[in-house]
Amino acid sequence: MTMHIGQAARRENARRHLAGRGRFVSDLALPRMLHAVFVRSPMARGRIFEIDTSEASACPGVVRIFTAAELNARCTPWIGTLGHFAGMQSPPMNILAEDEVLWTGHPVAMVLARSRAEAEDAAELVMLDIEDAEPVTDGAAALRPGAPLANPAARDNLCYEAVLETADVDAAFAGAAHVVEASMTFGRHTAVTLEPRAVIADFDASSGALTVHHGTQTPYQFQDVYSRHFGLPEGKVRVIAPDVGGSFGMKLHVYNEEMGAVAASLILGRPVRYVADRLESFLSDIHARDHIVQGRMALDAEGTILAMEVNDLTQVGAISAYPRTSAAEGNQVIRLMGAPYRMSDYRGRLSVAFQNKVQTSQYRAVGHPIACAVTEALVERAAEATGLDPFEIRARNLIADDAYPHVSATGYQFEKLSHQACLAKLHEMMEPDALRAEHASLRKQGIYRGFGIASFVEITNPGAAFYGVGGARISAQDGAVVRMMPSGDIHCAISVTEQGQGTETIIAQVVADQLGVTPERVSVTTGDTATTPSGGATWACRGAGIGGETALRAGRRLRDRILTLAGALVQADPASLRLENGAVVDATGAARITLEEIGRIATYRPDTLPDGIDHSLTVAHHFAPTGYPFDFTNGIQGSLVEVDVETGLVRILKHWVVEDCGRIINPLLVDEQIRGGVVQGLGPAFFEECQYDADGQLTNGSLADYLVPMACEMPDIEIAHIETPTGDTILGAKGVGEAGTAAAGAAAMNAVNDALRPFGARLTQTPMTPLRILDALDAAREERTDP
Amino acid sequence: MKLDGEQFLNADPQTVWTALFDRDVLAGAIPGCESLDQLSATEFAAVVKLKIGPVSARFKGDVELSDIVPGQSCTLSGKGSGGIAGFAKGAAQVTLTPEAGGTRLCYDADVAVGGKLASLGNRLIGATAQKLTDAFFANLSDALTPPEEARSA
Amino acid sequence: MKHLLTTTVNGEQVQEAVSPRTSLADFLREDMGLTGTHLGCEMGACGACLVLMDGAPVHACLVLAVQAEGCTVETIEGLTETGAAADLQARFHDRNALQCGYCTNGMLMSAQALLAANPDPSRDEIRDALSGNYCRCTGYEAIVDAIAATASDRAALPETKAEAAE
Amino acid sequence: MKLPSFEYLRARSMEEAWALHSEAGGDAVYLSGGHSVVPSMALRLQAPSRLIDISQIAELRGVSLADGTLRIGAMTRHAEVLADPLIARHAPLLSQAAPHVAHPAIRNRGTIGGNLALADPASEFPAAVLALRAEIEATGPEGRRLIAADDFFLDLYETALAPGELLTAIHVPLPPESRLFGFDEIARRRGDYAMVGVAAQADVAGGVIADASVTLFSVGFTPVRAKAAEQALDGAPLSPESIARAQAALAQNLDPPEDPGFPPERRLQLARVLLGRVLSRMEPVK
Repeated sequence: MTMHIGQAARRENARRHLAGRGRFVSDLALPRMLHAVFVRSPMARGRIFEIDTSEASACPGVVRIFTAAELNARCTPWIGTLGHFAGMQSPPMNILAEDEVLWTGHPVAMVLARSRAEAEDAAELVMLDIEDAEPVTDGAAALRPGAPLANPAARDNLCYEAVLETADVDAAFAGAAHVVEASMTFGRHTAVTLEPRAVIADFDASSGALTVHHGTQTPYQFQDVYSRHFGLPEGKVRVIAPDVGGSFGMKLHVYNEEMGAVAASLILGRPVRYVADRLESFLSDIHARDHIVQGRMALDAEGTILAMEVNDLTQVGAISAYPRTSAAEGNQVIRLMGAPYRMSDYRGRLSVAFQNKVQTSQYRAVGHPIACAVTEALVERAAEATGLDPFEIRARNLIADDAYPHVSATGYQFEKLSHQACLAKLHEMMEPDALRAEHASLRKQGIYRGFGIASFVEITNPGAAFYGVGGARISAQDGAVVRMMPSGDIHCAISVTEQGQGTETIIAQVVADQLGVTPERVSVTTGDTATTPSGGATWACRGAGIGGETALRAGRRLRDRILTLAGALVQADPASLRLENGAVVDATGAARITLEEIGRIATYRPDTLPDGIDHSLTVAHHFAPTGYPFDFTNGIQGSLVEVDVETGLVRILKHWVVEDCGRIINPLLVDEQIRGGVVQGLGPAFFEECQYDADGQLTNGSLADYLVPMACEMPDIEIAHIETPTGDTILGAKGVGEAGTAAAGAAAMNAVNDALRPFGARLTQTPMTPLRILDALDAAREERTDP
Repeated sequence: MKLDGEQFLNADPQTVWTALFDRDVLAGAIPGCESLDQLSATEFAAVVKLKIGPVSARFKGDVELSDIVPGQSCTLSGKGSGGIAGFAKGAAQVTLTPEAGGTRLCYDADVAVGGKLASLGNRLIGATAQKLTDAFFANLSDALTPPEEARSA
Repeated sequence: MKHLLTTTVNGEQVQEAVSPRTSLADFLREDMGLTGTHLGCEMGACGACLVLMDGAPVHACLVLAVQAEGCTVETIEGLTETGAAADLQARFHDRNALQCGYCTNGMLMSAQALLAANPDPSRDEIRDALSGNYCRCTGYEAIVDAIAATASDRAALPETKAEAAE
Repeated sequence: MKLPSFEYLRARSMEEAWALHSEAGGDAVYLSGGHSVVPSMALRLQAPSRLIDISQIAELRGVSLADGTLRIGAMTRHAEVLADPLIARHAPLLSQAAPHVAHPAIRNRGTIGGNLALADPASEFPAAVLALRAEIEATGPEGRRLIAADDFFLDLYETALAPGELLTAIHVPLPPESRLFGFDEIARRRGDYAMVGVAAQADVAGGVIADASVTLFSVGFTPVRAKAAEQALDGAPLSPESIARAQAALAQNLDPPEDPGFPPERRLQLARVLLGRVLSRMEPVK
């Protein structure tokens, strides 16, 4: 029988998008719907004296203008801390700024009108009297004693700090033959989903029911948030996430504006729509990264890595995001350092600082690109210091493929990874010797090319160890309801959600194989708290590994139910039967009864079944990962670039990825997840940066000025796989969503530095802009002429 | 953003100094000034309308002279709110030095914009600030140049 | 004051009173219910709102509805109904050249215009034609592949060859 | 991001356009392609009370040859500039500049007249018409006048157009056979505003340069004629040495303003690099 797991099935739900039949929240219009526009602070830090809404209130179409006093009263504040981050602080956050504004873009008033245009007309006339104060923009300065407070409700500017260390770090450095160091800066960037954040909150006072159409990854989380913060019974809150125009972690955080839309709908009893425009997105969507890291690595004379030590300063905005916090990324950075390598000692220090900028939080590949870039820059320097080839030094230090289970120096438990096999495969794909020869000859013509590689470990399939242990109400389990229709067709309602990754497709493939049907006969419903069971949904690479396993187990329970029924109907031992090609077959492979016939009998003629037999063709199953706290995956990437040393422009010529995400359910979708992820790694490496001036003003807050990677600048990406299934589940699948993003920037930086090696120049800051490249070249020139 | 420059003015330092504190001269020198009300010897309330290419905004704010060393130096600062477009502020330290036939005016300015102007105007913020600063001191120079000389120049 | 706009949308003549400030994109989405035209930036930088206006792709967010007076406008819904881009849509589907689907409308419009003007584009020419179309999900390669495959398909069709020879 | 309210009027003739403009007392904007006006209004950076659509005025259309000049109507869209054979033959700098102007869909609507009237200092066409030594045809109630490109771009977004006057066409003198042309720009991404750009032409007969015309854009308040560089080229053979002298001379005409993102000295450095590349790759009309 054909197995559908492992097949490159196309996405059924892509057809709607290709026909222009997508259903995004931003497409939806409800009767009596009002449009919300927020009036925002133009300054990063200040005290509100007066908000004058009188002129604005008189504008045509305006229904209501809220300020903090009225709107905030409807909603309890939220606090972005986690219990397992000891000592962490974050002041409470409300929908609208009350006395203090904390970042440029902080909402201070909410205008509701019959159309977005009329709401914007009125917002222009809301008069703000805000006395500006000196903002805190530099995280390092913020942590010095006596620094002004970014958030006056906080004790100080230290949101969280942590140290992770083994016993013998200092001894390892003291006894090292080589110590290499790097100071690196990783710019702030943001998700820039093509569909901005969108919500329509619809409170029906007659029934007390709140329905929120919400472009989010995590509908169940928001059902809980809205229920608790607005004092509504959970059963009266329904969250529907239809098609979502990109998310990447950005659309699972709690934002002032969505909370505002719900509060306004509760007060007014009408649907309230808020769709961020692009300028608002830059000022309110979470930003990501913004790290300054000092790292060093100790090696023995043979080039064996002995130890690493890093300090990470994460700069997060004026509050910590809710409910996942803004400290989780730094926490992950210091734990993923050196992860691919055999290394016995390690010290990582993390400081998370408040500042008057947009809050940062989890975005695709949380912490991975930072840890990977620092580690791989150090490995590259170690290769130089020891005279080893970049492939050779990695071959010597990557954890051996037969050395599992392995516990990293930072305490992560790896079940089984395949670094060495990936390295060998990448070598075969890249042919580095040929590249080197070509580069040497091109250099004679003044053309500077370089390649770089970067190994990585990716965290996927997190259990409750991620957030649950810290007290956050973020589900670590997922649920599926699988049922057979009278026709024998299958339906699966599942808690993992779809933002285009292909969740629904892989769930159909998994369920199909359990029930012996083709995926075309399996329809899948996601994204609605009223019609699907509760679960964690799609984030941190849970869709395939946890969602897939949930579907598999639910499917097997339905299979068993069907076989029991079939056994009764065809007078056979259910254990001798199995499902194949839409029918029940016996040990000889002969079809005994079709699914359709079972469906017909169980639905329309249950009276013909033996007494007491369970004829319900619906099963529910919930699954939470057990065993390892996370399923780690691994891989390696290579990047080939050409640097124009006169202009600082870089052409990315080619990118390679070898990846091991365990059992591959759908290679077509896996490869495109990797490619998309790579581009989200290359974007921040070369282009993307939220630029702030010293006054805390975002100076490139539009799509004309914030440079996202576009088709002309991105390379073709060659992908290969090693498949090491996890033994923790039947399915064996791990996640793949973060893999591309995790190491693309690190490989690219090593490639740029390889190209610049003849000049002795080195980049240590992302994005690697033309200006930074020219500065690095000048610095190297000065160093040589001025010893 | 830091801007500095200097301008030779065809008048003695005392005349220049007096002009800097003269409402009419200031109103004529501030680019796009629609109104300037004197609140005290050193404080003014201003309405300024600026149109630079595709951007047009009306700012309401104040202009102030401080750090006064009579006849020699002062700080000329201003800030204005342009409503939803954002705000602009700046301070210029101005020093006057007598020179043959007139006065050398040196300025050292720091200007900033906020809100939408900051997030959208980055590409041309430097050029705009320079243009407006140049225009202010050129207008001041014109005001101090006797009309007949201006005509013959 | 509203203007009476007369225009042809997906082959149907429509007359609607529109406010001058209404963009073509908002007119199509809100007045015509053609929500396949997406808004990503409303300033001509992302390409999600491309429609064909008198046959050429334009940003519906940068065109006022009143400027479409007397024009023909085709949206993704129209292209789908006529089948004019069916092969391109099929190749996008085969190659998984879309994930969230929000950019897809614009990608198809750019691709359709490119292939009409240049039936045998190189990969660089395809990327150049997409230079104003932002996609956050795919990494672009699959989109380039899908367009290249459509070009090959069309070149292999005898009638297209004949047309090209004319 | 929705536009504020305004009055929209469609002018059928220039006379009607001027009248509608004058009636609005300075608070009207002409709308041709609308690709600068519409987004800036959507961003609420400007709110004119009246937009006058001039796209239906016949005199603004068409590309033609007459009396030794090429006349390009103001309503010629960027995509038409890119494809027009007369422009390719007689004003190749415009054809070379066009692919750098934003993206294909923008080029389908944006017009060359609108682009020149906006006078964005980072824009390609202003530099190209300056290098081509073109004349801008402006027409107002007082009549028609031709303004040398050198006298047209006055300051940041400021041109010699009088209020209400319409930019009706661009007149380009026909080049001699011996003329070489070069255009390029350095941009972060395809279609982005250039970090620096160069448009250049020169007559090279008998190996000697005459009549060099070198302009740079995205380096100041307006497109900038690099007159010292032109002088360094005129009378010299087109060689690495003369190019190096032209590069060195750039500083005499270029004084890029302060920019928080890109220091003036770096811009000058890039301008020199690009000038060297453009001059060494100049080509005759194909």
